[in-house]
Amino acid sequence: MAKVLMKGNEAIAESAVRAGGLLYFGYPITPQSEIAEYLAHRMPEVGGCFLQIESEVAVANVLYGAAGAGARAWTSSSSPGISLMMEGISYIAAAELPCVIVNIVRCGPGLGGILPSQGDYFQAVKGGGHGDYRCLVYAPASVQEAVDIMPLAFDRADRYRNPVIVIGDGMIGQMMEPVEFKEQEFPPLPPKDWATTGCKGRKPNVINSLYLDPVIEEKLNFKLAAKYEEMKKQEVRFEEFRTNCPYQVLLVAYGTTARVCKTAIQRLAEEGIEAALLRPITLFPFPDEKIFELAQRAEFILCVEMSTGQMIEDVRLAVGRTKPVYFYGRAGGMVPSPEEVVEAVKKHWGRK
Amino acid sequence: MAKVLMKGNEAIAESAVRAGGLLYFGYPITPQSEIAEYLAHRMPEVGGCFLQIESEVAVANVLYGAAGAGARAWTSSSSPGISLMMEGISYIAAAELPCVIVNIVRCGPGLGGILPSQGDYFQAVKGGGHGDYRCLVYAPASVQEAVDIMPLAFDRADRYRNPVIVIGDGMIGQMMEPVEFKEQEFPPLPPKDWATTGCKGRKPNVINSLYLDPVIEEKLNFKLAAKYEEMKKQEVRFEEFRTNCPYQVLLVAYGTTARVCKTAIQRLAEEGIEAALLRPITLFPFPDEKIFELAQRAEFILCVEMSTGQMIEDVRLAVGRTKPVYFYGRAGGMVPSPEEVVEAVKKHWGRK
Amino acid sequence: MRNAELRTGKKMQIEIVFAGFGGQGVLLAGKVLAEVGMKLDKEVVWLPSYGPEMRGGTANCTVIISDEPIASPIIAHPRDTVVMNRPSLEKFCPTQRPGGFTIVNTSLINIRPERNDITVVEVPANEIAIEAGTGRAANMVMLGAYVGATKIVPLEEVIEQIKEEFEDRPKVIPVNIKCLEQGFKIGQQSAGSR
Amino acid sequence: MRNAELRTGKKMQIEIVFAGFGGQGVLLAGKVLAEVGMKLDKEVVWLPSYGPEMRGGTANCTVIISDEPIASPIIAHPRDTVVMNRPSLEKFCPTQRPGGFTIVNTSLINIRPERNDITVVEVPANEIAIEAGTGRAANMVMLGAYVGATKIVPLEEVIEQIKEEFEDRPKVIPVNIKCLEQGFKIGQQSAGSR
Amino acid sequence: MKVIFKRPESLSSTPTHYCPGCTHGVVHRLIAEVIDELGLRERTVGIAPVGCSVLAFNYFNLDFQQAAHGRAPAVATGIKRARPDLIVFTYQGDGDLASIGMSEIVHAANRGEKFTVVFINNAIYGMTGGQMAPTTMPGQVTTTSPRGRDVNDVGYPIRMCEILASLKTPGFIERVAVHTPKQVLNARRALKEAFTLQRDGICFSFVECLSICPTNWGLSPVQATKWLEENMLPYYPVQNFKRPEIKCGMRNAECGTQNREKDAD
Amino acid sequence: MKVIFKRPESLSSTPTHYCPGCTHGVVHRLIAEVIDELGLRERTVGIAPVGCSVLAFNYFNLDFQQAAHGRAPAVATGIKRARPDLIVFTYQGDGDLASIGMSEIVHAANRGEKFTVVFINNAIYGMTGGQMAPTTMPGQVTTTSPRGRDVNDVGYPIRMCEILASLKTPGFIERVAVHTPKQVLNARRALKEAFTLQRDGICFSFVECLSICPTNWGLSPVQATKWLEENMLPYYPVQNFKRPEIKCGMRNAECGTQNREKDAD
Amino acid sequence: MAKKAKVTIEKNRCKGCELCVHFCPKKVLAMSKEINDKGYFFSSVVNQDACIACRFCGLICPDCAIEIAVEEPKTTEITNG
Amino acid sequence: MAKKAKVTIEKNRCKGCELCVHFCPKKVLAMSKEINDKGYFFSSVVNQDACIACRFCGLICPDCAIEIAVEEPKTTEITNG
Ligand SMILES: Cc1ncc(C[n+]2csc(CCOP(=O)(O)OP(=O)(O)O)c2C)c(N)n1
Ligand SMILES: Cc1ncc(C[n+]2csc(CCOP(=O)(O)OP(=O)(O)O)c2C)c(N)n1
Ligand code: SF4
Ligand code: SF4
Ligand code: SF4
Ligand code: SF4
Ligand code: SF4
Ligand code: SF4
Ligand SMILES: [Mg+2]
Ligand SMILES: [Mg+2]
Repeated sequence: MAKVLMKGNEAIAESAVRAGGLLYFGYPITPQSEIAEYLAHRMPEVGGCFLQIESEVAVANVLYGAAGAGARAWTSSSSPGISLMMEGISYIAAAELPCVIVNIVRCGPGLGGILPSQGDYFQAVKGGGHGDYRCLVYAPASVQEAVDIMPLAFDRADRYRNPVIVIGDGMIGQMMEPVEFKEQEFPPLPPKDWATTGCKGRKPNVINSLYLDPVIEEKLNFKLAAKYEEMKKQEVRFEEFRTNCPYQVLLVAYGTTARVCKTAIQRLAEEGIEAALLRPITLFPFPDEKIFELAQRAEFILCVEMSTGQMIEDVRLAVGRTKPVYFYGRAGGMVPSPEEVVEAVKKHWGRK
Repeated sequence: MAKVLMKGNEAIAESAVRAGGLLYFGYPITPQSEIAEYLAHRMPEVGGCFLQIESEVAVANVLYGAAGAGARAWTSSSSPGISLMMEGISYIAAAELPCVIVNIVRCGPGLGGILPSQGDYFQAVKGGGHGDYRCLVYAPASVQEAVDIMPLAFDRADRYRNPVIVIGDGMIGQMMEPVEFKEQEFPPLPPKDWATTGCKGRKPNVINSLYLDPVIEEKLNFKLAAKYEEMKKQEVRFEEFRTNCPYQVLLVAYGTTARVCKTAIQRLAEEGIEAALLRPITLFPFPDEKIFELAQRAEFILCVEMSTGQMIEDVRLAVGRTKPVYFYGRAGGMVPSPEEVVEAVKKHWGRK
Repeated sequence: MRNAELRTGKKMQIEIVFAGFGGQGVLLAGKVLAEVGMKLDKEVVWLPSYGPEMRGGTANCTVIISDEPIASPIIAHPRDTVVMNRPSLEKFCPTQRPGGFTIVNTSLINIRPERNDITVVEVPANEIAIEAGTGRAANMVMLGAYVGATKIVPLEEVIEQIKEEFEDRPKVIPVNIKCLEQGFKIGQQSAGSR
Repeated sequence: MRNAELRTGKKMQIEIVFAGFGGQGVLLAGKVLAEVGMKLDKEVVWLPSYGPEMRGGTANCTVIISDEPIASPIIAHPRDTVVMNRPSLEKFCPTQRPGGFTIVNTSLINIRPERNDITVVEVPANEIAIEAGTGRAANMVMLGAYVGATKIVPLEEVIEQIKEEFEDRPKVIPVNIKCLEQGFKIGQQSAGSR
Repeated sequence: MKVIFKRPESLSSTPTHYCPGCTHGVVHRLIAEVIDELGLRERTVGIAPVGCSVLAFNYFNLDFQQAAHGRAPAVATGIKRARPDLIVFTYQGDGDLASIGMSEIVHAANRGEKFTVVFINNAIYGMTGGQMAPTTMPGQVTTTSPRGRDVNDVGYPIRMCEILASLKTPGFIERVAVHTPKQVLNARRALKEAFTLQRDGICFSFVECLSICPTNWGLSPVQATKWLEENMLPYYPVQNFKRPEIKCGMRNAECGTQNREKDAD
Repeated sequence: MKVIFKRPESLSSTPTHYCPGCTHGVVHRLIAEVIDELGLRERTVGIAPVGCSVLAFNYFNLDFQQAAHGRAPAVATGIKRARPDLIVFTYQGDGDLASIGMSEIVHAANRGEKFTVVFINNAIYGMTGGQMAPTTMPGQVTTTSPRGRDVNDVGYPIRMCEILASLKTPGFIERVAVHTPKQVLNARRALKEAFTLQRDGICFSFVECLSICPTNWGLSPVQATKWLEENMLPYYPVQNFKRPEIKCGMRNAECGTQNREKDAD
Repeated sequence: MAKKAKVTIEKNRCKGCELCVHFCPKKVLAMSKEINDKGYFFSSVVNQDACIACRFCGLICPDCAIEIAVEEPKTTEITNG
Repeated sequence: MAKKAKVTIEKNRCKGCELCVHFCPKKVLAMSKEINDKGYFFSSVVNQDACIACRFCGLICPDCAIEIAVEEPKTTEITNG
């Protein structure tokens, strides 16, 4: 299939539809409203359901119901809207329901601004809701990668019976890039025999997260913990850039920020500074072992984010105190330029 | 003043009233409803305001308004209710408004159960809402400590113009212990000349978190980041137990779990295993330097939590890879017993 | 000597579960005991069952009295139980540590604990209370019986505490004290008669 | 040679900002250019201004055409600008890099850039479009002028793309192409005449 | 002998945790009877709220989902949109529906979502120990209105039927009571009408059940039924507020007015 | 010459970012005029919503708070409970108030919070680019109802005045329009009545203003005023829905009916 | 009305709320003096013959502790009622 | 009605929405052919004498671009109107 020039938000929506994500519930918010607008017109064509819901609080719970009834349900929003879903996402994780949540991040905290940011890393990765739960988190760096990740997100959501978050900054959602929709194959999924579809010929199914008996509740907590450990074993994804040649500096960045870092690495090479990049594609599970391994070959690590420093904690966790880990961040909708990253590297380069 | 036997929830409420926390807005939830019930009867006596609000989502925004008008406003809730406040708390932090939020944690995720838990550590410490912000987080281990912390929480909230979270598990809220209300002195606070009290004789004041110009929004983000760095310098609090004598094992635990660890340490001593305890009183800022320092004198560290492992990430961050950090956790409302902690220590003791 | 059985070793810690229907006043009985413990400069904790359990109409609380700071307020295996209805006996008796006391309200419980490693004190609390003037004071009969059997605190202190508790309803004080004393006697005897 | 000025050094990357009132079709003009770039196997990115800016009634988009993968799609200093109203000129012209092109819609802009380090092309886009048959095609006049001045892509390709864009409204194709070509001439001339 | 009254099949045999005399049990049974009678058990999904009835899934012999506090109508929307062939009902208390869940119920009703809402109005927060609800009566003492509900400070009790009846979107809106056998019969008739309208895909249906909470009202069950009669009935009129234009009686002889007579005998 | 019409003091001189013809500007001016006239500027706090009017704090010469989407009534409650002496008003769009903010507005109104709500109903989500609002008209095409609002799928437009008027708690509830000079005069009268009732501590007050959104309606401002007249007025009657028993006219000659005449000349 | 009716109360399901006793128009039921396994004073049939099978007791019982049977069957319509 | 009235339009505040022109009962106003600094075709006074000071233009102007003055002052009540 030929490449088409498509806006990130619309490409994500189309990819989801092709992956069978035929129930979409959402509430408008910049910079991702085009997802809903595209689906409002697309869903009827494919016999799917587009429904605008009154609030993000409600959206999370509509997802819970639809997922509990066995559907491939999903939503999209942006930072403040995602915050309103925290109770609902915690319920979804606790009831082990599959769904996909796209967060086209804008800057915060508060109303903040509508420009690109990576300030929701902690919320997505550590679980912004209450209790012990985790979401599987994908962070695409281009419109094409976003398109490729959507089917994967739905598959993993069903496989693990867990909410999956696809996190991209405002640029991923707003920009047009050439994309191609490729068919993807996945191993068959177990039947959703737990779904509430009417108890014809079987015992009633119950979707629930309340366990008053601590012994049973603890079992659930440990079961979930084991599931997240399994994800750490199976689902880690990342991209390496220039790690095959020798380097003194290891950059760690995700999403569009990683693109900036790639250009910066080329510039640095011109100036005789050898740098490499590790780009986490999954933010949870985090590629910590890989980062530790790559870090050992570098003199120092520079973590670049569109935030005042969030992923850097996971990078530090990975590296331990074995190598210095520095940070360069822009915030408020400012996007780090390759020049700035070059300068940041040189600054610490000077130090050593 | 003589000691009185008081329920944690009521003692917290009384202490807040004495600290001038005269505007309380809340929504009932076990295991902390006694706070609201106590205040419903107490506030009118002291000319304060108790108001039951329709939901936790609204509560967070009522706090925003009251704090923005210059009042000492506060609320209390438990895990799912706190999740519903995430957008509001992010706004409060962004608009730099002072308020106190008490979270008497129950087990999650989802509806979970009403028994004690420490599963909301990440949410409180990393900021469960969107964007770059932090709350100052206190974790009392007894009813008396909860009473002592409330005035401090209000003072720091005003001083830093930042939301302060007091986090305790269900036991802190429900149990009765002997308490004493001591007068506390604090240095004078700056006037709240930023509050929206009517623009008589001055330019209008605006409480806001929207900055469409990325340059200005970034300034805010960096200003907030600097504030949190200042907290790290000034506000770290912790308790050391038996760290003055030599030890091979360092336990790290907070809240009631730390009490269990103290008993365990005594048992271990009887069996000739020397252990010490570091109990963080502030979860953010986290006593990482102290923990690193104490860790160097131990053979290994054991982190004990009523969760499947959250604070342990901060402990690992503090210790780096310099010493092994092990974990023992109970969840779902199960409280670790001293015996279990002793066993957990011995298990790893065997290893070495 | 009983203390020898105690979990904390050298120093003494005793945990008691008071349980019954909501409305039988088990929480109050426990609170009175805890208050007395505090005034005797012991470390005390009072922890009620909380949440939906109340919906069954049952209530209970755990009281801990100790010479040393109290670690976990949640007790899996209390030493003693004071049970005022059958569900409570069935629920808590099996959890007790050997060597403990069980005060059974025979007015409402037609079964007995199937254990021989605990001291069982049988008290027709409701009958006694009704005789004394009000069935609502059955909880004081049970408390009295417990104190009589265990000597955990001096009777006088408990009487003082009851006066304090009912300050604002002075006319109910005498009957409550009467019930307490009646229970105390029974507790003393049956504990002695072992 | 202009490429020498380019930020990315060896390889070529050009960034253009199309700006004007909402409704003037600047987003479409930019999209057409990006589509053409894609079909010429260039790396392209099209990024619109988004959010409340629209409320002023103004709109703009950035188009990047490059030989190498495009790093940041947010451009602080574009090489070229195509401005269809005065606020746009005032906002974006000062941000341009030296050596770039500025296409000015003189029909609606009564001032000129105060810079001598950029090539300014003056186009009475609205007049031309109205003459050609519809004022709504002024955006194509501007696009044509830009292509004519910079030669960034072949005119034929743009014509093809316009046919594709208006597939479903075939009757508007001729006038749009006419406008494009008119603009192209002006662009060629004034760029040549330097 | 022929059994004329027994536990319906849609109810499980698990004893409830409800307090003695709590009418949650009565409404549970009525719903189960109606589902049995309409033969819908095998395609029905119930939604339990957060409230005393949070464990309803243990008491019904049906597929169930447990919803976050106040969000049952959102959950029901998700189920019904995913599987329009299913019969979906929410079971919600007054704190759940009228306080924290106000937005969800109003919007679901306004969209005309084709599920049934059973609303238990007992004028109190039962599960959490008797705090004031939006439905608490003026002057009523609760743990968070120790001096009685002050209408000048917190306003008058919210009447959900009246609010929902003000929406233009068609729906079935009725208030019933379950504190006497006669009222119970009428409640059963209304519930049957509501589920029938859903079965026939006609409209959103809402049945408010005035109920008692002896425990938190501090009354015996019998006293509680009197308190409801004297205090709640005058303020919360038991009546139908809205019926869809399409008289469902036409499409289905069992429901509508005819039915009322039938059940009344 | 004597100036009989000019910018009110409570309005700042900052030009707005609103589209040409957007009636947000008109309502801003009316509010400012009323505050000036009642001499309340120095003790008034306004609350900006999330919506096109999110930057209202730049356009008023008053203390302001910017509230989270839909939560302005909660924020206002906090301010008014902390400082009952202040005059507090929220300014909210229809997405903000009638969709995500439904719960907050209903409960604030039901508690009888003594602040004023100015509700801008333009039948669309303006700021985010023209998505369907709960108030969008049947058949109206928006970016999320590309085939026109289907009342069978998403129900009929929500009428907030009608909902709020169904509450028992006393309040002032009125709907006005601002698309013609005459309607603007009536709107001003209603706003003055609302603020006067607040000043006198009498009740909650709510004024819905039917407004135009030329940009997202895809019409010229003049066409838009016609569209409002023809499509919105029939469904959203311009009228007073509720006035407090305590006739404020009695306590204050400026407001109430007398006032209407005055302004009309 | 039914000639002969039989009302059965499942003793251990009863929570002793007394609603059935209160609403029985024929004083067929009364609270017993003993307690059941749950510890409640349960409702019991003390005057079976007076029963008119009006079903009031069953309708009001929150715990489905009551079953009612009659001699001659009625229409199915009423069976589930 | 006022003998003589003066209507002033702040050219660069005007966004050219044409509402004032549309609602002026006396055709006092018209849209100009030039654009202002904002780039809008602004409203201007073309028939001052016809003005009856009805204030319609000012009332409907969303951008406070219009000021109206008359010869003989009216009561303060109306001043702010
Ligand atoms: C988000 C959230 N807030 C609060 C609670 C605590 N809570 C549980 S039930 C309940 C109210 C129940 O009252 P109601 O809905 O009237 O049901 P009832 O118990 O009276 O039947 C509340 C506030 C919760 N579980 N979740
Ligand atoms: C929690 C949250 N959800 C969604 C948004 C995005 N958003 C901003 S304004 C708006 C709607 C504005 O429409 P309306 O309230 O009608 O105001 P108008 O722009 O029409 O004046 C939305 C959905 C947001 N900022 N926050
Ligand atoms: S508390 Fe009230 S509502 Fe809850 S079970 Fe008991 S009686 Fe029923
Ligand atoms: S989009 Fe609509 S509401 Fe927003 S400013 Fe423009 S015209 Fe006004
Ligand atoms: S109504 Fe039912 S529960 Fe109540 S007393 Fe009668 S049989 Fe027992
Ligand atoms: S059926 Fe009627 S008469 Fe017979 S016991 Fe029940 S209530 Fe009494
Ligand atoms: S005041 Fe009246 S007549 Fe004069 S210009 Fe304005 S609208 Fe026209
Ligand atoms: S109404 Fe105001 S903005 Fe509109 S054209 Fe007239 S003067 Fe200009
Ligand atoms: Mg209730
Ligand atoms: Mg709107």
